[in-house]
Amino acid sequence: MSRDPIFRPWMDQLLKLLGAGAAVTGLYAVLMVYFGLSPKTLSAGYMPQQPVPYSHALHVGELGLDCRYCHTTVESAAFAAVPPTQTCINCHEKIAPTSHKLDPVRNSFVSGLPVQWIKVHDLPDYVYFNHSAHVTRGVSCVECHGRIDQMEEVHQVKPLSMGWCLGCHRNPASHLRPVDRVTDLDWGLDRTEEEKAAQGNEIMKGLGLIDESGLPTTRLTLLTNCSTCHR
Amino acid sequence: MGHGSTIDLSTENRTLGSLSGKLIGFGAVLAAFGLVGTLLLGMLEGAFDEAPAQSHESAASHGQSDPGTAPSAAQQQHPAAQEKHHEVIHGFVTEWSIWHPYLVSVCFFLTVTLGALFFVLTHHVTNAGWSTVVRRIAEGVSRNVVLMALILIPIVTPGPMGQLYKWFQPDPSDEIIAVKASYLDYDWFLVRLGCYFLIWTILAWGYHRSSVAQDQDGDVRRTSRMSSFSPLGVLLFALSITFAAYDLLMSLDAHWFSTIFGVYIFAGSVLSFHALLALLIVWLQANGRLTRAITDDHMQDIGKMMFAFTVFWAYIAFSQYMLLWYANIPEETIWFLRRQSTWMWGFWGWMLIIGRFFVPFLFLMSRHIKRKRLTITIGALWMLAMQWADMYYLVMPQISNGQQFPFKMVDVTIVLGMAGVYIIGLALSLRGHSLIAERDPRMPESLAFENA
Amino acid sequence: MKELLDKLGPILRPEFTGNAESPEIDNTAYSPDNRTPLLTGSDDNTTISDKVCQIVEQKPTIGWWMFFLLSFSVLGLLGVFVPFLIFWGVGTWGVNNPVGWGYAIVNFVFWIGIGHAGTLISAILFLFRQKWRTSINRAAEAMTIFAVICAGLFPGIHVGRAWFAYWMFPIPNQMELWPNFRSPLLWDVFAVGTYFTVSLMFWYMGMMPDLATLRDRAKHPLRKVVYGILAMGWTGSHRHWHVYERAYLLLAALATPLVLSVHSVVSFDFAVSQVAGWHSTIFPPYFVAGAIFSGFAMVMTLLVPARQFFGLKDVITLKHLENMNKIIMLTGMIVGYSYAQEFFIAWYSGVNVEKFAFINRAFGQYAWAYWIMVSCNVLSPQIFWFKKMRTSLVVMFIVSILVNIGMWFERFVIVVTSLANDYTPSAWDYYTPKLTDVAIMLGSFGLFFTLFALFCRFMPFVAMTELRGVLAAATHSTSTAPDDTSGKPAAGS
Amino acid sequence: MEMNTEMLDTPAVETITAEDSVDPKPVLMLAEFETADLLLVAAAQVRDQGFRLWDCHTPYPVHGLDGAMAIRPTLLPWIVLGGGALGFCGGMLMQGWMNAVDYPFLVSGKPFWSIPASIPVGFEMTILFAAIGSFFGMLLLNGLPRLYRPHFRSDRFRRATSDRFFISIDGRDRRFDVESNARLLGELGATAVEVIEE
Repeated sequence: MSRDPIFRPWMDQLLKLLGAGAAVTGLYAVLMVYFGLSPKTLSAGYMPQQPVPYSHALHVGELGLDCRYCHTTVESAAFAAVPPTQTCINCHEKIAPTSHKLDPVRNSFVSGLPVQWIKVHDLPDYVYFNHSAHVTRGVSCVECHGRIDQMEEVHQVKPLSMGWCLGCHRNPASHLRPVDRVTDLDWGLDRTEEEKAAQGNEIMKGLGLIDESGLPTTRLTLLTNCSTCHR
Repeated sequence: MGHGSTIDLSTENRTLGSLSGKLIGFGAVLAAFGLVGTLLLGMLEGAFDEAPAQSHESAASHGQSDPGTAPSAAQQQHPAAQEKHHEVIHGFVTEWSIWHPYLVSVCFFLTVTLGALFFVLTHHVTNAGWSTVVRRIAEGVSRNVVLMALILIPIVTPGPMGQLYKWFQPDPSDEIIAVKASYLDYDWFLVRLGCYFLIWTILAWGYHRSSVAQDQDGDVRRTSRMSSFSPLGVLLFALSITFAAYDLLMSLDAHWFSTIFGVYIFAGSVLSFHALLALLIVWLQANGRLTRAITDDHMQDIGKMMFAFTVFWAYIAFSQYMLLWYANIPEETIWFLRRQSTWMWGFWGWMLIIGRFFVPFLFLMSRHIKRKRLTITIGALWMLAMQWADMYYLVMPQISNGQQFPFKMVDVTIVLGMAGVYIIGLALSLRGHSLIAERDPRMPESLAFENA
Repeated sequence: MKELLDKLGPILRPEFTGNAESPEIDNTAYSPDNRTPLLTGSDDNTTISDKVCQIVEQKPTIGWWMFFLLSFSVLGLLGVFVPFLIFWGVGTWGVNNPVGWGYAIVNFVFWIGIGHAGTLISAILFLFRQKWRTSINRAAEAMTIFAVICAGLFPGIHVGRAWFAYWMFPIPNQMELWPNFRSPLLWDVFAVGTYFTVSLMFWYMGMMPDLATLRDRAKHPLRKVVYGILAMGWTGSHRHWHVYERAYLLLAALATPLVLSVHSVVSFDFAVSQVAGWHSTIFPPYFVAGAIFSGFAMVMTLLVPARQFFGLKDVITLKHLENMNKIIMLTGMIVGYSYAQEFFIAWYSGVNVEKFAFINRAFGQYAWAYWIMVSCNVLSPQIFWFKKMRTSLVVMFIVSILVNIGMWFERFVIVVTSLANDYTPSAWDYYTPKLTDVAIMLGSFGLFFTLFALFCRFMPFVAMTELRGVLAAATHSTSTAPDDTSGKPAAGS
Repeated sequence: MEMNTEMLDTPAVETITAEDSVDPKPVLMLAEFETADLLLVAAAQVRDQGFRLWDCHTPYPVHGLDGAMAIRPTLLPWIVLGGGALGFCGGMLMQGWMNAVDYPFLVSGKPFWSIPASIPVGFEMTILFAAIGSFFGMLLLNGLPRLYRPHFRSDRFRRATSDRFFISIDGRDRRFDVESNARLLGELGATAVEVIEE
């Protein structure tokens, strides 16, 4: 007595292919999640359109304004203040007083309501980041924000992910510079890695992160403590 | 392979017979050797010198410790002082006496004996079939509880009690012992021990007697009766072994407590009995007893039980260590810290971890090991040695807060001597009747047992 | 529900084809010299297949639909309240400042505990050659899987940000951060994950030959395809059986320490802490015994009606139920032993907070919960000392429900009383669950029973293969064996 | 085929041919037996005839068939042992590397790498990998999963998973021969003999 088998011989070959396909798909999905959902992909390059086409390249790069002229609280507070409209008006009362591009600024000055700038470098609420703690210890603006002085429009360069933060917190030496050079975004670009490390180590000694013999101190371990950033 | 139910028990050499005399003789020699050795070596090692007076210590503690401060708090605040006057501040640290190795030895043989009792009870609870051929041997071993009661008597006299158990004469300033004074009370302690031994004796002798009587009358109702009483027996056994473990071993450090302690002693007890059972079977069969009734298949099951209880012991021991280690509460961790305070005690702990778990775990995994007489003998001897090492680990570090490793030759001679006495007890218990529960209704099933 | 079923029986139950509905036969008589047969009735390999497969092959009855729809609508609570919880956060729960662990962890531990009976039956009883497991292991294993699914729900949602649940696993990520392996909560992830995986493999492997039976009996093309895929091409080849049996034995040997470890690890969540009433060294074996206790009770709750409903009274006989009752009684007493040890040692320790924790449990604000726990868990199984009670369906069903309740309250008592009255009296507060707590708990029961209803409907409810082995062993002694190589003796069946 | 008188009881050989096959060749011979006992005797005979690629099919594992078929012990325990060892070492190394090397951070005063705290996860990984080795090792050694088997062309063979016992001889066996094999199996008590052609 015969019966008709519901599956055919060739389907077993298909089964092998399906198995291999499932394995590949699984791997693909994992890699997609790992790379696709990473802040490197999702956040870096973020460039919202601002209400005013303010050019850092012009103001900082060409005209040579210091960062701290506008972001006044950066050395003393956790938050790097976005300048009030008055700061803009200081110059733009005289310079380009009729430019339509500056309409929102003048409107703001008249009405007293702030310009609706859009925050580019936005950390999650559970991250405690203190600008003054970094800036006054020799971490330059450029380390996190990139060459703002060359940007027509500000965009996020670094991923600002936790792993990226840790990269520096674990091994700060080559990211440090003399405190008075912090806002010079084009300073020391020609230094070699060895020079950076040597210079950084001296600064770390000064900060008490490593001792005279170059061994890490307890202070250094605090840089990677959970509660340093998650308070 | 299959041997079917074809073994005719009547052709089997199934009484101890002349072996009983040999066993008694060997036991007597061993006991005498142990006694003489203990006396001689004890003399040499100063074991019988006047024990350090308890009164001296309590007087010292009177003078030095502030009655207003709880001792544990004092430890916390003055680690240096604790180091220097540990015997003063700890209400639970003793000096070496001959009774310490004696207690180790008593506990070793007592746990093995209780394991036998548990074996008998549990095989009635579960109506087990495979074990019927070996149950009589377990019944014989379990009757030795009476002997163990006799051996224990010297310890519970006031002198040795004072040297072993600090709660016997606590420092008046010891508030922790004062809290539990109503439990750790000498009279009450004696009453409790009496109850435990009464329970054990009634169970062991009752089951043995009923089983032997069945050899004569073949009454299957005996099996029913034993079976229906066994759940209550297990209940009584569980409670009595737990509190016996608290009383005899845990209260050596009257400050320390662990809810799993009774289970820990139970695990080692059942494990070591299965080792002794395997040894007895190998020895009996080497002397031509029960050579066909007990097969490789039965040995394999005994080996499996050894394996299972090896894992169970490790599980219980790990649970206790892990929970105390993790929570890191001083009054609890002191017990283990004491056992890690010198490298020798640290080594002893590792020896238990490796020797009592990893080695037998790997060794007993293979079925061939469990079935071969030589290998199972090695395994069983090893497990018994480890049970002794475990009891040693529970008792001896109490001496001088674990600061010394108090090994003396009498540790060995006492065990040997007691083993001699124990063997005599075994011979008396096993002789005069069959070594196998001849007319047990499950005998055919057990004889035909095949370990798939 | 049982009485209702009895009344509506003829309408609700399947109509049994082939062999009529099995009668209730008392095979629990104890006789030391003659082991009573496990299976009553006169089934052979053919009728066993018919009997078990017809549950799956028949059209679903009204009774099944009612049970399924009722469970499914309760499951709907999860559909409503889990999104609600995720949207609004755990503030919608009743947890407050001292009692930071509430229903979520209580339900988690409860369901994990329920999930212990299946693997115990399938693995430990297998190793102990307890053949009575064969009639009940399939349903119990299925129940294990579903209970672990219910348990897994709670850690997933209890942290509030459910979409970050993957943080529990050691997956490389942009935070360059790894889980903290020194935390017992992470051990839970590994223990429960392993337990689920191994139980699933064990269950599926046991089902493969039975799925092949269903495949070979299937009439409908869809069934042919689905069971054909699920059976994986099983032909009953003995070369396959040879490897299969070894694999099954090894899985059982692996699952045995695993089942002990899982609830031990769950107990570590509590016992490694310094919270009075939680930090007790007996917790691991005590939790394991409690888990087996509650798991068996749940198996009983499910099987007593199911065997009536599906006409399996001569497959899942009174003897099976009696044996389970004995285990319920044994584990109940181990639990009682642990309660007693905790109380004694709390007093013996001389530690005031320990003493307070236990006196507070028994006589404090939550005394009502404590005494529900004690009376359900310790007292109610004592009725099983009497054989008449052990073999009474009504009594065992009621006791099983009581034990389920009692074991839920055990977790409630442990979690809540110790936290509500901790070291800081000024912070003490009373814990009251809110609607979300209760709804999600009920929803998890809906999930459990829905999955179980689907299992009854689509999977072989009883391990037919193993029953055939038991039948072969039972009948073998009477048949004339051709040579010595065949089979095990009749003993033990 | 013509049968002599002493084989009158022997069932006729039925040939089952796949409809879609161009050049049908016998790939499998199936013989049905009523009981496990008959199968055991028959299997021992088939073994003694020197067949290699043959098998028994039973609705439950029949004890004694291992011997009757001369099946050698399986490799599976070694796969499981390997899985367990891999799981244990992998689990321990994973914890040590992740918590003590790659990102050491201090939690509740525990050492970065502490053995007691690593045991639960190490244990679970041991069991997990050993169990995976057992399950997938079984599938691997048995060449499963398969969707199609020539056996499934036989209607009788449906009962192999319920209440009948079969011996199958693979067409690739060097002693495979439709006539002589069918006669042998018939003499051994087969109630039906079928040849599957593809």
